[in-house]
Amino acid sequence: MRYALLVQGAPYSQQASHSALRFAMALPERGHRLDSVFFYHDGVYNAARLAAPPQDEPHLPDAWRELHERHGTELLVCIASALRRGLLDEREAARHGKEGHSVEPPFELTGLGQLIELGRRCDRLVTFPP
Amino acid sequence: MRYALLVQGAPYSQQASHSALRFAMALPERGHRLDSVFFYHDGVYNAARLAAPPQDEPHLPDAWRELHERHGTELLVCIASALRRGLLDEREAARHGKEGHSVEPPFELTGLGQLIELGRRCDRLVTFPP
Amino acid sequence: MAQSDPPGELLVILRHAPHGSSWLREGLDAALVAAAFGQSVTLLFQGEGVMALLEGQDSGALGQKGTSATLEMLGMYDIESLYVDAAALARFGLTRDDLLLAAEPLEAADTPAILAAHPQVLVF
Amino acid sequence: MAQSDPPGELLVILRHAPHGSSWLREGLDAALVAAAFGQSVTLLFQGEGVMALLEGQDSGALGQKGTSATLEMLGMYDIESLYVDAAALARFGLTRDDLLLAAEPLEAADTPAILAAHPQVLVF
Amino acid sequence: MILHILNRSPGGSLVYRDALASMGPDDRLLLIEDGVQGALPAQVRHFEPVLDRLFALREDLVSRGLEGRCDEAVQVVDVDGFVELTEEADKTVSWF
Amino acid sequence: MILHILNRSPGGSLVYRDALASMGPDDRLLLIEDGVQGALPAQVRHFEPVLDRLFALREDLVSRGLEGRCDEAVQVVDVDGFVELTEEADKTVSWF
Repeated sequence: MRYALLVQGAPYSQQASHSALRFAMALPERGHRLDSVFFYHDGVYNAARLAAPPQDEPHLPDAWRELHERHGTELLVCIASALRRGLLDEREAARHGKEGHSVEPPFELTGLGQLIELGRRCDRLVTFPP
Repeated sequence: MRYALLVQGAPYSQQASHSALRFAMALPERGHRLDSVFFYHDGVYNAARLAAPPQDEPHLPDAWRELHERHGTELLVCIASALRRGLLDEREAARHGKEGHSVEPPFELTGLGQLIELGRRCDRLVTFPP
Repeated sequence: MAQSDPPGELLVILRHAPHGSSWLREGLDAALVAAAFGQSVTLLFQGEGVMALLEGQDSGALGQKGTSATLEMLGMYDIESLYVDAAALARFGLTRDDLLLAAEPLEAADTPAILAAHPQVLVF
Repeated sequence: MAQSDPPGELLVILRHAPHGSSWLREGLDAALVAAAFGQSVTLLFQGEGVMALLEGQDSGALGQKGTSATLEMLGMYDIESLYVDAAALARFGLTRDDLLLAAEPLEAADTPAILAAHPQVLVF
Repeated sequence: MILHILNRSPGGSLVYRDALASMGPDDRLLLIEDGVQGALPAQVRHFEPVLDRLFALREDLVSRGLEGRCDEAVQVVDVDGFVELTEEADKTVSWF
Repeated sequence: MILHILNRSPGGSLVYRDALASMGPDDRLLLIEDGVQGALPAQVRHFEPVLDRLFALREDLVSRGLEGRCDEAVQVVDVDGFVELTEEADKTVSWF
């Protein structure tokens, strides 16, 4: 089946991101495809490219990136949630006259409409709230 | 009296930052001095220099900056909480081999010891949790 | 009235009060976007979420926008299927007269059917 | 035993369970740093925080470190004044035998005095 | 005397129980943010033991449309009153 | 059939009440994260109406030292079992 996940918890604050990642890793083994992960509310902080967790803790943004590389899973970040929280890719940084950026591919800033679209397109949408 | 605040909620997600700012603004009018604000847990996200909230919403990082400029209030960000969440100043970015930074003065990355020190030095420490 | 409508495609359950967090606004945003994309959307104000419907709300002390203006726009988005958790209203001592919108009180016994009827359910 | 010690300078109340959030770790970090700065620190495990004391914890499924290793280091930091909310223990059906550390059960009636006795109280 | 600050509604969170259990006979309780829901007449019974020392922050009541619906036992304070409560207390404890 | 997912402890949050009230007669409830505290024998009574359809995630029990303390009414599943529950359900609803 085609799955999508909605992640709404900040990494390193709540377990939501960890739970979502574990669930994501288990999907291929049961023959499913994880189409996309949509990050909303504080979940958008998972896309922070500068995250520097201690070496003996999981690196969550890297773990998401790996998921993308291994399975082609889209990493979609709600743009409205992200901008106010200081998560800007190069394009948005330029558009807002800010020097530097805090989000980079494979994370993509996108509209909330993508979440609605995922709900329609995928067989299952599982939410991981904080 | 000398006050310090401990802010632990993410801006734009919980009211904590707003409540703390309102309280901070009321202190001088009653003859108090706000020595420092210590940002811990998700409160560290208040220091995100790239925050770009909609024009008709309060700009929280700017509001903290203004508080600093007007009253000399220190804006102390727990470094351990900040690094894992992707909030790095230029020095930490260099130290971790990252290009770009996400925190800038007057926000200062500092150790948790500063919080303990504030509790000792100030007459009142008021916490604003998420 | 909501009860005679065919069930919508998306049920958004709003469980958070205005101002204390961004959940309510973010849940409403999801509902509005879904409606703009042509989905038929049902809202259920549950638990503390019933506070969203209270008459006489205002902006926050720092000028934070609330959500009541958004609620008044629901009709423009054709979101007309509105339920409010009857038990929560009672718990807060509120009646329909206290509400800024006409939402249909939903008894606990009727809640499972509403969830079952919608292909998609999001909780905020 | 804790009851005969003079009250400490800082009381840290730990109200969150391990793994579900970072609150417990962050509260313990604050306690350890205070102790390292020479303050005498008291810990109170309250509500869901009593889960922190449960014997037999492990790392998370992704290798997330828990907090039980930190708890075992408390003695090295001279943090020896440990209380556990007796009502919460009972609510979870736990007894002192389930705990990895000797913490003194604190009855609700005795809690206000502990808060009053410490010049500084932090809740996590 | 301690000023306890509560930002959660008794309609959703049980933290108010531990806050109350931790209060001494002279301590005060201030409801802020979502906590002001507890000032409604139908909710205020949760705070029965401290009704004579129960405060709520006006700004948070106003933004939620609750100012006129407050139980009369609750003492409503503006942000200056909040500061004043912290002056009068030896320390503050924030529950969440 | 809906799979309901709960990540809050009945010892701290009241959300479990609304989750239960929203469950149909065939719906299932999976406890994860802090929610697995509800699997303790002393807590499981909160889930009385759905005891025959109550699940808990093994990994979250293990990391908390709760695996051996679970009430026997609770069906313990690993993460593959979690995925399987989502397959068998028409949809999932996450409560927090």
